[in-house]
Amino acid sequence: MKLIYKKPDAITERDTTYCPGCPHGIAHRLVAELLEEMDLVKKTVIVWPVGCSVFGYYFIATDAVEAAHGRACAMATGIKRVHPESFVMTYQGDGDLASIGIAETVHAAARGERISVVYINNGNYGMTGGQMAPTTLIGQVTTTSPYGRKPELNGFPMHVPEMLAALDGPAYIARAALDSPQHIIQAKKFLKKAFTAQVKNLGFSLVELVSACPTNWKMTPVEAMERIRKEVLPVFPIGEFKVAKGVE
Amino acid sequence: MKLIYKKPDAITERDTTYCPGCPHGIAHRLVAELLEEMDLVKKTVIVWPVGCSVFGYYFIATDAVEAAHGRACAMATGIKRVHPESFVMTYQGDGDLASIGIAETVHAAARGERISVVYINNGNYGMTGGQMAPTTLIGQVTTTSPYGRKPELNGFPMHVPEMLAALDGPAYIARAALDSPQHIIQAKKFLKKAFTAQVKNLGFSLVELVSACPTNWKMTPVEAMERIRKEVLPVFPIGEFKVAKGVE
Amino acid sequence: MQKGVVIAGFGGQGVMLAGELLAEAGKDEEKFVTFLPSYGPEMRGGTANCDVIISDKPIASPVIGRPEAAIIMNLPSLDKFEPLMKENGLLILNKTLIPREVKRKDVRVLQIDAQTVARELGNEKVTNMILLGAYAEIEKPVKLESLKKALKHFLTGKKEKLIPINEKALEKGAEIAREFLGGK
Amino acid sequence: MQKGVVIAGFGGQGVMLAGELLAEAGKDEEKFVTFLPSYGPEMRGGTANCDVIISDKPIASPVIGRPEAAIIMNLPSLDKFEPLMKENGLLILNKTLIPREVKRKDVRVLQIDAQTVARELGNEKVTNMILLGAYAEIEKPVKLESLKKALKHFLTGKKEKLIPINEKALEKGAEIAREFLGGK
Amino acid sequence: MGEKVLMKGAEAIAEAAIRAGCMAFFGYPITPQNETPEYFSRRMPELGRVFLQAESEVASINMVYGAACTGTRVITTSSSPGISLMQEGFSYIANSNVPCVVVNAMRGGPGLGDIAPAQADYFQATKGGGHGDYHSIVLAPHTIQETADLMFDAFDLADKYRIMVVVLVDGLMGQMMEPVEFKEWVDVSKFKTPEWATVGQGDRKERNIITSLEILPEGLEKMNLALQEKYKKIKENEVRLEEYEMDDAEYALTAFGTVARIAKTVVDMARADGIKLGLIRPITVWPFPEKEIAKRAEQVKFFFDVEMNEGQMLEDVKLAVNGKKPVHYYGRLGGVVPTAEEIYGEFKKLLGGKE
Amino acid sequence: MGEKVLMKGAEAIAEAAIRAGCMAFFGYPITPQNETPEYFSRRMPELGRVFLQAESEVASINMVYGAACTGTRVITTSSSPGISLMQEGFSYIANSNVPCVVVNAMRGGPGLGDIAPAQADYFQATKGGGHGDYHSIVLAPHTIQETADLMFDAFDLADKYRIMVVVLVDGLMGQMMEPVEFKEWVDVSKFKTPEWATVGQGDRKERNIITSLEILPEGLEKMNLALQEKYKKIKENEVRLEEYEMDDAEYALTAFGTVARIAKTVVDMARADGIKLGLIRPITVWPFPEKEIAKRAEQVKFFFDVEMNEGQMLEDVKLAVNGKKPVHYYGRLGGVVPTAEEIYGEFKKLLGGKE
Amino acid sequence: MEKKVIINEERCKSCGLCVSVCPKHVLRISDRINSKGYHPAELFDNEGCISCGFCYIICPDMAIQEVRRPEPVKK
Amino acid sequence: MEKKVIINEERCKSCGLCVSVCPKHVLRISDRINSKGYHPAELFDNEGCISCGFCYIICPDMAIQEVRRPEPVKK
Ligand SMILES: Cc1ncc(C[n+]2csc(CCOP(=O)(O)OP(=O)(O)O)c2C)c(N)n1
Ligand SMILES: Cc1ncc(C[n+]2csc(CCOP(=O)(O)OP(=O)(O)O)c2C)c(N)n1
Ligand code: SF4
Ligand code: SF4
Ligand code: SF4
Ligand code: SF4
Ligand code: SF4
Ligand code: SF4
Ligand SMILES: [Mg+2]
Ligand SMILES: [Mg+2]
Repeated sequence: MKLIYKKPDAITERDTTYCPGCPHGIAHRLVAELLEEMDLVKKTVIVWPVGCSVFGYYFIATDAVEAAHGRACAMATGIKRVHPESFVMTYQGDGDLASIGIAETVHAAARGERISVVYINNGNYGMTGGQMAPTTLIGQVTTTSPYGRKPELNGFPMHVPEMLAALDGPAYIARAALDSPQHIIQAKKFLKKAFTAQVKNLGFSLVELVSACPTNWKMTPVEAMERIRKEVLPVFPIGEFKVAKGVE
Repeated sequence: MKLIYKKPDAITERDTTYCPGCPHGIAHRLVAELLEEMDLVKKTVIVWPVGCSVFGYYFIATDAVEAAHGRACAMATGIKRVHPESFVMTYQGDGDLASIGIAETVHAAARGERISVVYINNGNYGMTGGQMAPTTLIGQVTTTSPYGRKPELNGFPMHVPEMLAALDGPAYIARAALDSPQHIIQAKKFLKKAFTAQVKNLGFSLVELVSACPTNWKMTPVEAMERIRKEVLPVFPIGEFKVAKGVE
Repeated sequence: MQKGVVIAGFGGQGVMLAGELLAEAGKDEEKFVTFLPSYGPEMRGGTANCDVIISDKPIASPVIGRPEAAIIMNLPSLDKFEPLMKENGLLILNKTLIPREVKRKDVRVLQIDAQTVARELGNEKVTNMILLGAYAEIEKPVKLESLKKALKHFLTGKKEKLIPINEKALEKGAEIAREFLGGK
Repeated sequence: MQKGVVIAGFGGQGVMLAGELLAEAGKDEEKFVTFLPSYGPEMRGGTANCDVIISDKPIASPVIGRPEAAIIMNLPSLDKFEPLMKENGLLILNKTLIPREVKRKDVRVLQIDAQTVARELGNEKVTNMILLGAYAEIEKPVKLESLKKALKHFLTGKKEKLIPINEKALEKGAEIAREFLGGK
Repeated sequence: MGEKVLMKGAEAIAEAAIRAGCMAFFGYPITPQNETPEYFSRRMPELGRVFLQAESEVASINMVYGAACTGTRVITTSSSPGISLMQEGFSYIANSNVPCVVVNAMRGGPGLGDIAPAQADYFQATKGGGHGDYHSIVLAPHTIQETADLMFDAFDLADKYRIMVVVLVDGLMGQMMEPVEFKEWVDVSKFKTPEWATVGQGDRKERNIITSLEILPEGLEKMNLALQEKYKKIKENEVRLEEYEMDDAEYALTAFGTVARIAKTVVDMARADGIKLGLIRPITVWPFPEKEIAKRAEQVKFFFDVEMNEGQMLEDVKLAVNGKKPVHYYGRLGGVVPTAEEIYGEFKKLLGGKE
Repeated sequence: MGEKVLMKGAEAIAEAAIRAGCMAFFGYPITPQNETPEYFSRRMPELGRVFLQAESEVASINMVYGAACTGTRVITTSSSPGISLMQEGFSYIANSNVPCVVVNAMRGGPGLGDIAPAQADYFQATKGGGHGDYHSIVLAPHTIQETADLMFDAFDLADKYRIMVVVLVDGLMGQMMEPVEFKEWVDVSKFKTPEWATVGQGDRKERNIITSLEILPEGLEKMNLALQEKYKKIKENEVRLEEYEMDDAEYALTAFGTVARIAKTVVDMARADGIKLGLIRPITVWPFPEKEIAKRAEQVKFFFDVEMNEGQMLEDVKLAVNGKKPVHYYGRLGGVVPTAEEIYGEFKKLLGGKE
Repeated sequence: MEKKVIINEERCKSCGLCVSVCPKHVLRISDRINSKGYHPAELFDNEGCISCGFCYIICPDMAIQEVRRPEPVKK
Repeated sequence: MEKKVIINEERCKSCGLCVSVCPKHVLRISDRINSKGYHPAELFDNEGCISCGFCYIICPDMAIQEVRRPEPVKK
């Protein structure tokens, strides 16, 4: 029999700390597979800020640093500038990147910083118990929007890739989803382009991965994946928003 | 003889602290005129953050608070939320708004905060002696880009209105220029729409005013105005990027 | 009188509810009470436990370093708390999920196949109440009645209909405890 | 020997250059020197001044609270520093921009129509050097020669060609000072 | 007062603040105090008051700063790392003389640390973690009841002195449930916009400007002296402490917050053994009860300071004692809460021999 | 050493750092130290090193944190409000045990204050303005020459202890020009990536993880104890101070930085009058020269602490003196620099009568 | 026949995602219980599995350790 | 005739912007010097001024205090 798929070696033996069915694990596997396939594992430093994936360094076997909440892009900038040979990426939640860390994100993008950002949009703050995030949908109930997110009070869901695409620094900006095998396969392709952008020194790259938080959404994992398709993707459509020449 | 123009009363008798020919004064006058024309002077709180215009409250006669560098939109949010009857605006430089304050700006915009932002793009940090700003043009020499801004090191000039236009919260977003009487007249029209957006409770509004810094550009005021036309406006074109219904 | 108990298990096993219920019952009896939840090192999907103290006097620390009693609902929790138990302390175990025996010889152990019993009662989710009922019966920090009364605080609205089965579970636990005490 | 002087005027009048030149000359003479610039309350377009101290011994504070000498290039600076002058201190004024008389009677005053003199020399911008030359001649913190030598530090590249006129201005100032001293 | 309810400290803080007339909350989630913003998010809209989740702690404190400039009762709550991000804002607020309340539910540090209770932000809170010479009033309750009560005082003091009041608790106080009885609601319909507030000039004769800027050193020195004058007044009038079994004490424990409640048990244990131990518990850690401790320095043989940090309040105790008596110290770090037995054991070691 | 050049303190800092092997600068402009980043922006690219103007101070310190994780000599420089924004980052860096250098050219506060020299960030720098129990080594030079020299030590100490070193100067030191002679260039070609650095695993056997997170309180306590162990070692080995005319002194001035240089003149004035005054000048304000001051407490009649703040180092002096002798204090606020005459006048008041 | 899908039962958290995406419906949640209290997924019809890998692709816990395909029989 | 353009000479900073935008070239920088050392702008040809207000609009220092237009003579 031919081996078609196999847990990548860059994924450690340690059990993840994620809730059952949490797509964080899927994103981890995609990253690990790509680092292996692109022969980057030994060159990589991953910046893990706070969020459910704060312990990510236990699961993906590369050098790693842990950033303060929201500051992953700044920390990655610091590493990459003094050590341009390293492959430097961040793995950030939507609270981390889009709320407290938006300044660092926008500026790393505007500078065209040679880093790659994996951005997990699960529509809330998973780790701290399901508070509203900038990506929370209108009407969605969270622990800090108990009456549903209201645009007149909380504004509208934030579209980070669309916003960053208005800048000149990024080489690759895209959004993918983790809800189905088809979308996950596509997500991997997008991530590969993002990593390629850095390897080829083309500029900043970011892939938003539309994810789920079954625990705080109070759904089964299967229901959560369905919600992505039915409710989230219409607001956060999959697509590539910026593709520099050379990112193939 | 008929009086056509007259220094607005909302401009105090105090001499400004600006360098000769600095357009900050022009922007002040436009704001003061509009506040008078729209009968807002007595309802207004202006948030003045740090920058050459840090003493703005000496020149425009309204209630005022002084914000920490970059935090004007947050402070304005605090005021407006607890005192929605007040007309709350910020007056920010490009260092203040686009660099250190970009998070507060993006989020006030995303929330559709009912505040109006006057954003002075003079391509550098005037107050601190002419350092590079996010808006500094490629090749431009500043005290921290002594060899000219290089995209591979410092990234590209940041287009704030274009970026914010990708959000759903703003009701009015535009860019005008202060280099000529014609453009200044247009700038006033844009500002009026921005203020109207707040008065009509439609959402966040921002007008970028392309300005000059003759002192740090090391030019005469007249040369500086010419540079705006020749070099700056091609990179930062005048226009309206978002106009909600009801902002007329 | 001061009684402290640690309740520990997976998130989702009703550890916190059991603890809060006990605390609420203590409060209703006008005692001093503290309830202190703590979530394991794994933020998500890991173990959770809480410390409940019920006392006649003001309570100094709500932290139970060395438990005199513990309700243990899964194996990792047993691994964690067994060595911490005070001598002669009481360990009430959810045998269904704890395949191993207790190693210490200087503690009292009551093993209940609680999850099975709960399933038999009609709802696996009341496992916690069976164990809590047993604990209350043995250590008597509060009356069983107070626990039942306190259920009304927590099971409101749609959940109100769950009160009877929870009451039954508390009673069932107490019954098992009485057998255990009798059997000694 | 310790000599301190305040140089004050509008931004753009060459206040800082005059101060730095003096400090550089002091350094070249192997003296202890401090130069401390300060910008007025108005960040922009306001007044600027600097404190220069030249000494045989280490200098404690580079701040001159009460000047023993001051080169004053505009009216607001006179308003500011006149009351602060030490008794018998030396005020050297740029008369061209200072329409009023000095009120204090306990200070020495040298008024020079420096801007006019500078214009006559061929460049209004050397006003500062005329005043500095006068100061150096009277108080002798450094030799005039050292000032001239130090010019080379500052006027390099395209500005090198300005050295002669600056030297001339220093000399002219010294000359005026000698007249003043003689006239006393 | 009403009925006793069993409540998490983090929620009791919110409920008490609301009853005390807090009209606006701006903040950002962080463990171990998420229940506070969450509670506000439910209750404030019901009351027509403001709840806003800010984009960060930096934004939160500047929103608070803005709201405070209107004279509105306003609060933010956070935990250690979040509080560190607010330091610039604290400094601005101090020199602007605007009132607000900040709760810090301290957790283990430094850095990300853990989410367990700690007291290692004492220096930050009392000496000024931000730049410049400033102080906030810092209240350190030791039970949930006291926390709920002090929330009222926090707002009153803030308004009285136009100052920031910090309620310094820890993760344990935030997460623990205890029965609590709330004071009566403050009648917010009686609140008036103060004369100094910046809400638009309206009919006021002069316009108001709130600023921490004064570019002339002499002017800024005056502002600083005015601040110091205010601090002096607060030191004279607002020091609070609890002395437990101190009347005849030969030894004094010093502790605040969570450790203080444990220390009470230690005192009881010692008394049961016939040892005359007492406890001095500062309730205001700034202003610190210097005089009171100095007085006790005449009486006791030594002080024994216990904290969940590396000895921070210890310095204030030493400064107050000023060498008159020995001051010993015991502490646990990183979120470990000492037990009464442990502290008593350490105390007995100090007594010598016996243990 | 080379030739003497007349240089602004702010530029001397940059030049000295560069010679000391600083490979990267990340920072954000702020008066009164803009000349430092500006100088770096000219020189670093020439040397193939990194200069990056960050979007804010929050970003700066986190860039520094990142670069420090690679074991690269890295610096940021700022002034009071900017430093306040870095407090969370400082705390993370402390518990991550990575080396870096930070310069704070203090200005008048609190809040926006002014751009004049001040020393009111002493507490922030020495007691930890961020959360948690941590310290940085804090160097307080008093001349530009000393500043230039200490920049070398700053980087060496940072690397030796894997710690943040703060160079605490003020606006006056930043803006003033004095002649300065620089030490020889450090040979950066000899720098090696340390074993612990996170630059990609490469051939290393184990991968490296740099984190300040340890979710188990017991584990975090261990991390804290390791930190405290390090601090102890530093306290034992790295205390530096200058004693000026202290051998036979009957009175001791205590002062740091700018005030200390003025204090030297005060000592000279007193000596000229036949009064035996000396000066104790801590060069490391953390670790503070406690023992040395305690020793002098046996000798002098009283201490007279002078600062440009409301009495911050004063507390450390008092803690060291521990009640043995009176400690008096005089200070100016908000950016006002006291003169030697003024300080001497105050001192003579303390002597009694005569003035 | 060798199993086409190898499941590490100790890693499985019983989330059911693999079951939900299997186009051939040959996966299910088993009755067994692992040490963390989860009922791991199992391949109950090896024959029916087409080795598409969807289960692997969506498994968030890398519990689907391997997926294999029978070598095509040479004609 | 009354001046069409009233310049507050004390406020003027001699920037020359008004001069540069005047379509009729009736403004210039004067020889006078104000208390801050600036040579204020002046309207040297009141007649020629068309009261367009450009000078007012661009003056950053509100030194152009007023601009007036002669009332049209009724026919
Ligand atoms: C300065 C600071 N503020 C707040 C927190 C608390 N905190 C930790 S993670 C987090 C948000 C996590 O949400 P997200 O980034 O969306 O990641 P997720 O858990 O959803 O994957 C917050 C608010 C913190 N650690 N530090
Ligand atoms: C936290 C903080 N960082 C830096 C500064 C210093 N600073 C004051 S204003 C300013 C930038 C001003 O530039 P801009 O906002 O563009 O205004 P302009 O002066 O150009 O009008 C800076 C960096 C500060 N006051 N506070
Ligand atoms: S809380 Fe949500 S995001 Fe976090 S691990 Fe659980 S499911 Fe995933
Ligand atoms: S420095 Fe530039 S922006 Fe500032 S007042 Fe002068 S010209 Fe205007
Ligand atoms: S490989 Fe495909 S067919 Fe086989 S079990 Fe997995 S999902 Fe089902
Ligand atoms: S997807 Fe993975 S974790 Fe989920 S049930 Fe299937 S094998 Fe188990
Ligand atoms: S109003 Fe018009 S024409 Fe008259 S002076 Fe001004 S710019 Fe010139
Ligand atoms: S534009 Fe105004 S300030 Fe400039 S020269 Fe004309 S009148 Fe004077
Ligand atoms: Mg999230
Ligand atoms: Mg600017």
